[in-house]
Amino acid sequence: MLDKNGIAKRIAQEIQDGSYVNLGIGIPTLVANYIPTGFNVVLQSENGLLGMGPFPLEGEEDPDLINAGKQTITTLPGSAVFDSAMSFGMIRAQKVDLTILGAMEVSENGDIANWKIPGKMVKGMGGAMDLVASAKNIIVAMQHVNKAGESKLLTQCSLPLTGVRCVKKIVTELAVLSVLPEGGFKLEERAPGVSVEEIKQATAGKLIIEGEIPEMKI
Amino acid sequence: MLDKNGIAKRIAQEIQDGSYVNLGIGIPTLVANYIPTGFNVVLQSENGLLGMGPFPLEGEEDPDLINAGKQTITTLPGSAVFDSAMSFGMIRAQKVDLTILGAMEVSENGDIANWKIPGKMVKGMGGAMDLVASAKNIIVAMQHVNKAGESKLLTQCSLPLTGVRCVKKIVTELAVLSVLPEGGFKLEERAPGVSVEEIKQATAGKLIIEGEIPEMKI
Amino acid sequence: MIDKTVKNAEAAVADVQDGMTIMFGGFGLCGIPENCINALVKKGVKNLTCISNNAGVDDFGIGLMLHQRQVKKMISSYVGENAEFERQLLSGELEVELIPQGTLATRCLAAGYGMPAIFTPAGVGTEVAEGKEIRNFNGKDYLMEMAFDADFAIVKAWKGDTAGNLVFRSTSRNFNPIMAMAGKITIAEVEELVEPGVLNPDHIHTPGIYVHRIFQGERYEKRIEQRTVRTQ
Amino acid sequence: MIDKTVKNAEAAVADVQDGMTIMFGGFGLCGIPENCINALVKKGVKNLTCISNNAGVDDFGIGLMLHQRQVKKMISSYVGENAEFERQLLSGELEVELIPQGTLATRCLAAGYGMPAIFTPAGVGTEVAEGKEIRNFNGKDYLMEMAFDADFAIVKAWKGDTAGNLVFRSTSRNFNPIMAMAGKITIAEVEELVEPGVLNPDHIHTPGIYVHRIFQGERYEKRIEQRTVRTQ
Repeated sequence: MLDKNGIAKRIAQEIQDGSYVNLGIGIPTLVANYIPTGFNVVLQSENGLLGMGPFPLEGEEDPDLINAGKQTITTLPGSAVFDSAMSFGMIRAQKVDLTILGAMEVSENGDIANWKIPGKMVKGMGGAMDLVASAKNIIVAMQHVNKAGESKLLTQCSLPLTGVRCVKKIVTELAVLSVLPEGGFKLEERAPGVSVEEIKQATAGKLIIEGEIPEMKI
Repeated sequence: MLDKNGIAKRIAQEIQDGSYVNLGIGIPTLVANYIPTGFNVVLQSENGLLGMGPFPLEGEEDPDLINAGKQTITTLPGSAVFDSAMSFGMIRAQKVDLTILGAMEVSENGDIANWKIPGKMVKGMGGAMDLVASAKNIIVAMQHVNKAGESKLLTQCSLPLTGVRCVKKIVTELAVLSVLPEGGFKLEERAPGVSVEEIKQATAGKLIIEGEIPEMKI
Repeated sequence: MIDKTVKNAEAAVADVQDGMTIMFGGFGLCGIPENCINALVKKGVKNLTCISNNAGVDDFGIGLMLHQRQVKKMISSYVGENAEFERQLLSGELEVELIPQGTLATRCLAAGYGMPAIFTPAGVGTEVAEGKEIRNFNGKDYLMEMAFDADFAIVKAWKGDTAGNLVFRSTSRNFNPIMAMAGKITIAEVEELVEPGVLNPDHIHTPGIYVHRIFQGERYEKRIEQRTVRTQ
Repeated sequence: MIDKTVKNAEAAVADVQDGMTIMFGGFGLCGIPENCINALVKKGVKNLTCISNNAGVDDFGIGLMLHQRQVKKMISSYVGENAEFERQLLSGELEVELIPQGTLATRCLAAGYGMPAIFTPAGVGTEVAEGKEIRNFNGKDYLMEMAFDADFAIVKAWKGDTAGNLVFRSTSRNFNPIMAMAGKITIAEVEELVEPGVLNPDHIHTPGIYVHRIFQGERYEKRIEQRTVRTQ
């Protein structure tokens, strides 16, 4: 079973050299730590920055320089700043190659719910609806089951949707799964020490298992 | 009767202090020479400049700095440069207070034709259709009659239109006329030495003459 | 050039009326018009509709106006980090319209560029699409979203000149330039107000034609919401 | 950063094919991609559809491609100052679509911002409106105009870095940044190519994500179309 950093590590393997990537808040943010050395990957922060650098050193924080999670960050040589309309313009025009974000639920046809729980205080969707509606490739980083032990990989989402038919791949503490165009979660890899049976147990939506399922290499 | 500079001079009286103005090619360009000293008027050039300055001195021409007529120009302290989308964005959003342009024909309901003569080589409308469709206030600078002696102030335009119901005022070598919301050219002023009768003769569209028509002061 | 300077924040917001719609630049607490917000709090105008990506925190930014119950409705993409906000929302005192961040940004752009509506795929198939026109282009569905119509836009820039030209610094740019274009009346507060000619025309983010009032703000706090550092 | 550099204009346009649609930045002869136009003339690709505000002059700019009969169709707002152009147009060899300049610009913006269509009042009530959807918003009619779909966008910037970030100089900016955003593949030629970090992130007009290939051009002629001077 993977911890949060393990999930981030596995997702980092999906990132291609020479690509532009938008990382959501939470586990996706950790992915930045595991991008292979030597890879030229440019991180887009939807509040208006391409080329997000690491957090600043103590004392070097700049209140005018934050990421979409409102954290203090730095720029890199070659960074560019732009306004919010251009930021979402480039997202909408599919110039960003990969979006990695968290989810509360994903359905077997690729729908995603990650912004609202009826009856609870709703903070808002931020840029998530724009990102999922436009990204060429979307990977979801999440726990396989919620705190109540219920599967988050469902036939249909029960929560209000963020986007429809958009998720391409899911990485959880148990497995890597791809969402098939015709519907269904195709089991691609097991987390170290996790059995196919455990993944079956934790997946409520249609799970497709073909042949031997390899263990992840992380 | 006015010459071209006279028309430009009379139009310059219409310009308000503190306004943003777009000047078309031809007579409108001359208007810049007659803006009252002390007036703060900012000229917009639709190729992407606010704060167009005078032509450069010999030897100071900059090929990267031209106006919409492709003439070399200068900037002024406080000028701003922008791309063509923003330029027409500010025109469309009616941030430009006044547009002054030439015309081949104007109709009594404010339609304007100034870009195409069927059967002749058509060079294009440039930014004219955008300007007339959006400007808050449009003044036309033109000759009252064409080279064949035919009136250019018509009941209906015979040439392909540039825009509909948009012209507010016309200044010709003979007169100043406003276009009434309900239709009709209302004669406001006569050019020096020009009689109402001469203006009547030269106007094919509905001409409205109320009371004594004063002579222009220029 | 046309001189757009006003004396201070109080003068800039003097004619803001109860019930108006106001855009506020900024993302989180980054690049917010601190001086004007404080002046609006002091002025006490009420029943405002605020268009702002976020709603500040309890004791800073738009949170200060919420605290005074000056806000009738928030139009935002994300409104966390604010307990008073939550209380007013749950009690029904405050109305909130949550819209996708890119839709928020593009509805500003549309207003500034004189486009009555734009098309975006954000929100298709979700509750955001309810009651909106859906249109298919090249096999993909888009929502038609309308340009904003705000009485005032209030933005914060790094530098500005008396002609209203604005330059923003780093990611404090965010919504500021597009809101500056979108207001019927646009107020800009700047950290440094300079004479025309000081700013390079090629570096200006917001041309002065979009700005109606400008002043040099004072005592910028520039609070950091999530101070995050690395150790070496 | 991702290195976008290619060796020269020939390498940049190597895969441009007959029949493609290409955008060219520039207004008149100001800010045109001289090196790439020359390379396309040398390459001899044919049946091109060119989206460009103007069509150059007889012996410079796109006029060089017209002279070689490489252009099937021009999409422009103004095409004067070109005798060969006129001859080909009148003889039916060349197809021309004239569209309002603001519509041209905004259809570029739409492509770069992923908006399938935009609304503009330009051309309502004229022959430009023929066959187009007209829609009324708040009592005013607008035409729905579609985003451009270009195989290549070829632009000229003043400075650029190897990550593809571009900075334009004065009014040679014009259509360049919006076309840079709009191409499926965008080629930028620059007067000066620098390393990442040299350009101030706040001064970049076109972020590198929009640029696929960049090179430092040579022997810029920068011809002036209407040299106009004042005497004192």
